[in-house]
Amino acid sequence: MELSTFMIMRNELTLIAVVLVLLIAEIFSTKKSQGALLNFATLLFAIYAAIGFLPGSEGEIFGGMYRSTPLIMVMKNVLNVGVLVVLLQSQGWLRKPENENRALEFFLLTFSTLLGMDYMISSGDFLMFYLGLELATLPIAALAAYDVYRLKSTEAGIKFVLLAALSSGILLYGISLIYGTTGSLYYDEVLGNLHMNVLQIVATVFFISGVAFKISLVPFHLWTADVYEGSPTNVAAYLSVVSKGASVFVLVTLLFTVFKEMVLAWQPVIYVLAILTMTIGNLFALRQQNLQRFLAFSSIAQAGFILLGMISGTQYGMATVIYFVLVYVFSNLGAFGVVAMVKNATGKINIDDYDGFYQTNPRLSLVMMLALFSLAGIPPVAGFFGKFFLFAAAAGEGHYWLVLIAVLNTIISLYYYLLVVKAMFINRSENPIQAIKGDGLARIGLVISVLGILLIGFYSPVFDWVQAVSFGL
Amino acid sequence: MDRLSLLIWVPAITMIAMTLVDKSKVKWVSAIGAGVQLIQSVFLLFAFFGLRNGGDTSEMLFVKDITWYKSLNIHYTVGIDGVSMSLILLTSVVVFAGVFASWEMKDRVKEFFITLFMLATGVFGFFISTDLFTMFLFYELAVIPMYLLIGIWGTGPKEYSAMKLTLMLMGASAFLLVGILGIYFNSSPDGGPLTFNFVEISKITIPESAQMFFFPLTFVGFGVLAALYPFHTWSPDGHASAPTAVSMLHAGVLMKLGGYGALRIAVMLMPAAAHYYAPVFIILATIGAVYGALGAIWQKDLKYINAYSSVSHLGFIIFAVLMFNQVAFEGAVLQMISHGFITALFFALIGMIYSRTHTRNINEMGGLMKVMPVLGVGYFIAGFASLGLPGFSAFVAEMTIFVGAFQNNDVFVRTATILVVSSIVITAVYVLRAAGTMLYGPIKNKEFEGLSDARWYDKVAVFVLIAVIAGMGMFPNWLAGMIYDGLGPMFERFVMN
Amino acid sequence: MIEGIGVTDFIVVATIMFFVGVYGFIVRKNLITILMSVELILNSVNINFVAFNKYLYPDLLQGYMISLFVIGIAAAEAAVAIAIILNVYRKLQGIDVEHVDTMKY
Amino acid sequence: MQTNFSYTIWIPLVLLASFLVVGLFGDKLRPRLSGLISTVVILFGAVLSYWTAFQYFLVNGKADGVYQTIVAADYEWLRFYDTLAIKMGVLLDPISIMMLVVVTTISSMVHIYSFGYMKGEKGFERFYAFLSLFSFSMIGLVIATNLFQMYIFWELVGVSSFLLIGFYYEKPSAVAASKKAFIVTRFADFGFLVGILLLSYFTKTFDFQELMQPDNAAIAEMAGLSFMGMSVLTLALVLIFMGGAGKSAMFPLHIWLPDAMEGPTPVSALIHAATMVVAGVYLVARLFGLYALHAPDALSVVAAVGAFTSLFAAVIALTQTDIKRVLAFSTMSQIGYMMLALGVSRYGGTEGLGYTASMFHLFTHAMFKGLLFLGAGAIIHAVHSNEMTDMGGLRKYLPITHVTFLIAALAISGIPPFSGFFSKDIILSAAYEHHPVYFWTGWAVAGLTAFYMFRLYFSIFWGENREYEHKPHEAPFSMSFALIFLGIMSAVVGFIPFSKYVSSDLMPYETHLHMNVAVLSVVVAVIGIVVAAVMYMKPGGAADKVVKAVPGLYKLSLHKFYIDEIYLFVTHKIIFNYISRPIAWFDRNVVDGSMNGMAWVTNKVSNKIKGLQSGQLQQYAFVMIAGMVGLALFVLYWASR
Repeated sequence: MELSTFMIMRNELTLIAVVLVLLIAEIFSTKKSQGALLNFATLLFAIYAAIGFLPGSEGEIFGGMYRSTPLIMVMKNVLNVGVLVVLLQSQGWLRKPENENRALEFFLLTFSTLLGMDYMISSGDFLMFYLGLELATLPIAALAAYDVYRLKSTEAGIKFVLLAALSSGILLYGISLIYGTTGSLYYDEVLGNLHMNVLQIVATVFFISGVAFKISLVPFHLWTADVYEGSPTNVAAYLSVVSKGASVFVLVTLLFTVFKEMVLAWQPVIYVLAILTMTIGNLFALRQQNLQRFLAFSSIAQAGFILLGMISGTQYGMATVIYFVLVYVFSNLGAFGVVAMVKNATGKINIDDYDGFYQTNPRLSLVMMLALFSLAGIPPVAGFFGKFFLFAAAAGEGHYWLVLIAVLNTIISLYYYLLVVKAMFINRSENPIQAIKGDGLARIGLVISVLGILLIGFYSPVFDWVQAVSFGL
Repeated sequence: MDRLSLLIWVPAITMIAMTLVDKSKVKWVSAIGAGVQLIQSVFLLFAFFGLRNGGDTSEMLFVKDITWYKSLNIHYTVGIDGVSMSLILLTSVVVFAGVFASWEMKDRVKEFFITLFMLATGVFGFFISTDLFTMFLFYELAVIPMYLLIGIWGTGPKEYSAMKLTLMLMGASAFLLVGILGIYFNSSPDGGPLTFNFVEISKITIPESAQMFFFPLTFVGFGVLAALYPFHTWSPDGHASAPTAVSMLHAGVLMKLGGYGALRIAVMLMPAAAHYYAPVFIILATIGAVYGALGAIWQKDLKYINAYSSVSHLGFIIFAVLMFNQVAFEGAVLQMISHGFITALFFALIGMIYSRTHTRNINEMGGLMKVMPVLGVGYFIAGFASLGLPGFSAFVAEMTIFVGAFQNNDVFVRTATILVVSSIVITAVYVLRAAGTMLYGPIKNKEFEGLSDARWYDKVAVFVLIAVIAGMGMFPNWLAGMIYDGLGPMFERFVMN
Repeated sequence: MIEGIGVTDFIVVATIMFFVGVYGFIVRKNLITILMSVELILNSVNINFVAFNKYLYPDLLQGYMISLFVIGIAAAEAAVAIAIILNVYRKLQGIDVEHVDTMKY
Repeated sequence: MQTNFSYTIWIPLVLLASFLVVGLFGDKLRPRLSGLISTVVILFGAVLSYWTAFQYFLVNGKADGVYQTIVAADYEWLRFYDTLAIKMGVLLDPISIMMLVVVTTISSMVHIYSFGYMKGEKGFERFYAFLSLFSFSMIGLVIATNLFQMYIFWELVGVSSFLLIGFYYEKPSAVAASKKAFIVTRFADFGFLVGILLLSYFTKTFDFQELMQPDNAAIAEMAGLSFMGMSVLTLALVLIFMGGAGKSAMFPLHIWLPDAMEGPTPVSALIHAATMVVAGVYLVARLFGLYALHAPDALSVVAAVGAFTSLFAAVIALTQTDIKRVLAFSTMSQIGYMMLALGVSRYGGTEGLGYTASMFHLFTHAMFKGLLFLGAGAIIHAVHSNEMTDMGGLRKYLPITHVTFLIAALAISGIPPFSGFFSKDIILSAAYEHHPVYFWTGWAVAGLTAFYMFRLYFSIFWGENREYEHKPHEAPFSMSFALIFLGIMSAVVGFIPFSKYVSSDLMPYETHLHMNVAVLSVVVAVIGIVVAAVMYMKPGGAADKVVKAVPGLYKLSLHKFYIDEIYLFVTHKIIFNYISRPIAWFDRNVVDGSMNGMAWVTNKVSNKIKGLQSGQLQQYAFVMIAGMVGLALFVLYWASR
């Protein structure tokens, strides 16, 4: 193997290096140096994320099992940014006394899942894909059950791990049928052998179902709310943006490449899933009180909107999907960041608790409002552009009815986002949440989110950049 | 920076300036911002006439075009013609008056004015855009601050009203979004590049089948904002709960976005479907005009009276938009402007009266003319203007609409026209009933005897609005001519398509 | 290759196993049993892979390879799951799945 | 050489300026100064009008023996499209100049009179501002060059009337009356407006001169088009007449006029007797060419309405006790006369006798009715009551008022040589030539008029001598000056040879007294006066006995035939209660309810499906598997379609 091969896998290798360095560092760390270690880990990751933006090389290695393209690099960078923001936001939580000894575990587990996602995205055959997927899934179960003292956290862990296992069973079954009908696990070879026969259609549905679990599309979404609610807030944030984003990337790439010939099979599936996901997600979000659960359903509904871009099957459609995920990362992390900050400081998590939030924490409530508006798709924040482009992608292929259903759904979603805004700005409270002074890193995290929310929409080169690397059916 | 974008930048900079200054100075900053905007609009008007008289016959003036999103061919394109010019003037006057009408605001002043200017930014942006995407963006930008403005600073069942208003308007914009996308994807039937620029789109013919699907969506989408029956119910509650300046801006300006869009986008771009669906919407508009007026008779709350009156008068606009001739279109625009001023004046006065009497129920008031003559006279002027008295703007607008509507020699349309005309009689009934009960007669409530009349800032708001209403009513020809000429190129294509 | 038994037979068996696993997952109350049902599902997939490889594409080893990985990962999965199940036991003094429902609606 | 009449534009403009100055700065000026400004301005207007009349009628208004229609100014005010625009201008022809003279004369007198009458009232300057506004609007109306200008000022006089009726705004009855006046006339104007729109749609013009073109093809087309049994032109003209009927208080749109007496008395004199209420007559006269040449059916409507109203109002006037109301019904009756005269007239030469008659009567009526009202004002000023039952024997206290009132009463009763005799005589002779029914109606009304006028006269100035709380005193000079001036006018204007100046086709012609008609009418008038004298001159006359003899009729007349009650029933009971109120309810509950209902349903559904998220791991798994299988089946079905 030459050096250039390593360069192709640069991203993963660096990340592995980071993980190893941290493992070694932990051996030498004392209780006192724990804080410094966390800072060091964050810094390392930031450096790693920055390296990701350097121009990388394209190519395939391991006989095509692993490959790297500009598109894949873009996707990985999006995820890296998301993880970085999550890390920044989690510092306050990790430095709490009860997490003292295990703080670095969070980093290691997170990095492992990220590594898995990177492999999943870069995969060139189903074996690699499956390995990446599992690597990205199993540590999450551990993360979800991170708060070992809380029953809810444990419950989240058990629900996640068992259902994830079930879904990977389904996925594998789908893969096995594909293997049986095409004789290969390599994408390139599979591609030529898919012909829309019954087994392949069933396999496609199984495969999509398996991935849909990760994206939490209805009816594979049921774990989402419970797991988000039970997990530590920052883990829920991680789940909702990075894990979901990676799965969306994989789904869109695979549907547009491997399952190209199956378009007539997967389009109706996505169509139905989109409608179900948007509607059910919204209907459930309507009546939530717990903000983490609320954001869970909101993220389900958002996933439904993302499918609109996929359904178009055009290059533009793929670009809108990636772009929307990018926007969504910032918006959702903005919201989660505030929720996490409040929860860590006061333990309050219900919407009612936020009554009068603006009186005591004007800046945080502004961040929250911007994030929610972005999620709701209201101009001038980025979410508006993201949604508009998604809808345009679907409308461009003539799916006007679907778009109509989607926009009506945005109205429902607007309603519940406004409920939170109302609590913060309009309602008055006897004892509002006290003024919270978050730690510096968390604030940097929020600032990054806000900048993303505000600027991505107006700065059109971002979209052009995404579109340049996308492709259509 | 080009001239039109300044219209967005001035409110935006004012917003930033407001965040920086002390709470007590915020209203001065906003007054300066609104004043600069007003002066700017007037200069723009002169520049506009300068170019037109200089022989510049291009449809849009001061055009500035920046490519924004290449993939969807989205541009930031601004440009104005006579129609949008007149609406810009309307907006800047109403914003100016609105700032002075909310001079007594005490609660979270800074936030209030910032949100108010956000709304204004959206409206200005809407009127100068010639790109459907940016237009839609500004449209939503103008709608969403309403939620906060009503929810935070409103009165009565404000949360409910704010939510209803926001959801209904955003629901409308949902339809609109689909409509706009439909227009965009059909904007080049010959296979050329698609475009969001509605001036360009109006030059081609959108395939008829597409028109049939997208016209109702677009028209209803804009229509809801223009209180199209039966989607008007957000308006009474919303107006009743909103603080003064917000009611002014909302009824005065924001609702005109609906009329403007219905005319400029829905009807102009999809004439065939417009003709096809016209009877349905004419019936709805006629119902709106008469029903709103009849509904107003029974109301006791001043704001409800005015809200129903707005439903009625905006029914005129929608009606005129469906008459498909240049005079009626001109009348529609004139009515937008006229109603904008008049209803803003109404709401300003109602707010001022309410802040003194703490009631808006006309039956609890009486004889107020004696204690607050300036406000009383102002209310009467607003009332007379509203019922279409010559010398005030509404007369000009309504007559133009009627003359235009009468050009349709068709029994159905004519019957509808006569019904619409009849609503001006009903208008007289409720206007005089409200004004008479409230202002005339003996003073009913002893506590009202010591109330003060208008203060200087109240007078600024009231006098500015009365001046424009009377000015437009007495010398309508330049404005009407400007609008008529502005509609010319559009209308030519409308007839051809 | 085994005389008289075709690849379809394997698929049928695997599919039955898959759904038996699913059935077990859905009806058994004990968390460990549920975990075992998952193993059943994964093993049905393994049967599929191995049978396809053996019968249809005997020249390549992809099916075998993936089934090895599946077995490995299943083990890892079981490890994580059992760790969490232990935690559940500590909290609830039991591992009945029906009691793990504090979060709902 | 043609005189340049363009200065006439200043007549309305100075009045407008006076309104603006007094209206805007009146509260800063001394009240009397405001009054003075208005008065000087209206006198200036009167002088200009007289000069115009002199120039036009006596110097060079004629060309080849025909009066010219002169457009002294015409500015485009609002353009609709290239050929259709609203213009503002000055049209001079015999009737407009005559109206100018009438309006400025009466208005000047009222201005002067009000110095005394309104002295010390709160809102003195407001009163004068409104008077200026009214004068401006009325003049704008009479000099209109086109229908739309007329409509514009028509509305403006309506609003001035509203403002002046409601001048005592703290008095609920005045407020109600002003509202009623405005809304009823507004309703009538709705017809006017639709008529204008209809007319202009066909003719593409609002301009009077173009409309009157004898060879106007569009008019002919309209006359030929038939809609619901009449020609479109007739329809349009009847609608326009509806506007006129509203303003001129013709049956059944008359209900506002009696109530309008709530306004200050000078206002009643100016607006509700002499000028504004005859605007309807003027409107029909303005469009007389159209009515007479193309739509005789519409003219029949005018005649019928006029005749009926004159009789109807006269009957009501018999029993009213409020002196201003008696005069109000008398005004209605007299305007009915004018309408009748127009209705029976035809176009051209002596055929157009009715036209001349109507204008003549308008002119004389303005003088004597203005005088009557001002006299009534002087009486009310002295007695502080409107009720004639509170009066009696006032001739001793108010000599000037007495004499001038008598002159006016004689004039209105048609006793020679007072002015009313001459105008009434030609009206009756025109009616006589048209149809005997109209003639005998007119004749009967003449008798009734004489009766109720002298009933009024005798009750006030004769009858029983009362003790008054404050000793009644004669009005101040400003008031008596106006009385005397108008008294002289009422006595002499009848001698003006009107047909020399005003005719339907602008060509002067000669009229002569129609001897039979004159005798008949004088006889009936004298009978009326004698009967009134018998009943009311002495205290305890025969009045009560008559009332007892016909109680039903008396009651019907006293309650104005219950027309008000019918209106009240229709508006308040039917429109407000059974239309408006249900609409308000419907809007809140059905329309709004359905919008709220959508939200409610959404929430309900959300609540119903919450069981899906039961928290049970195994249910989740089941849903997943079921969903997957369902999707697979769906896609298989879909793909095999």
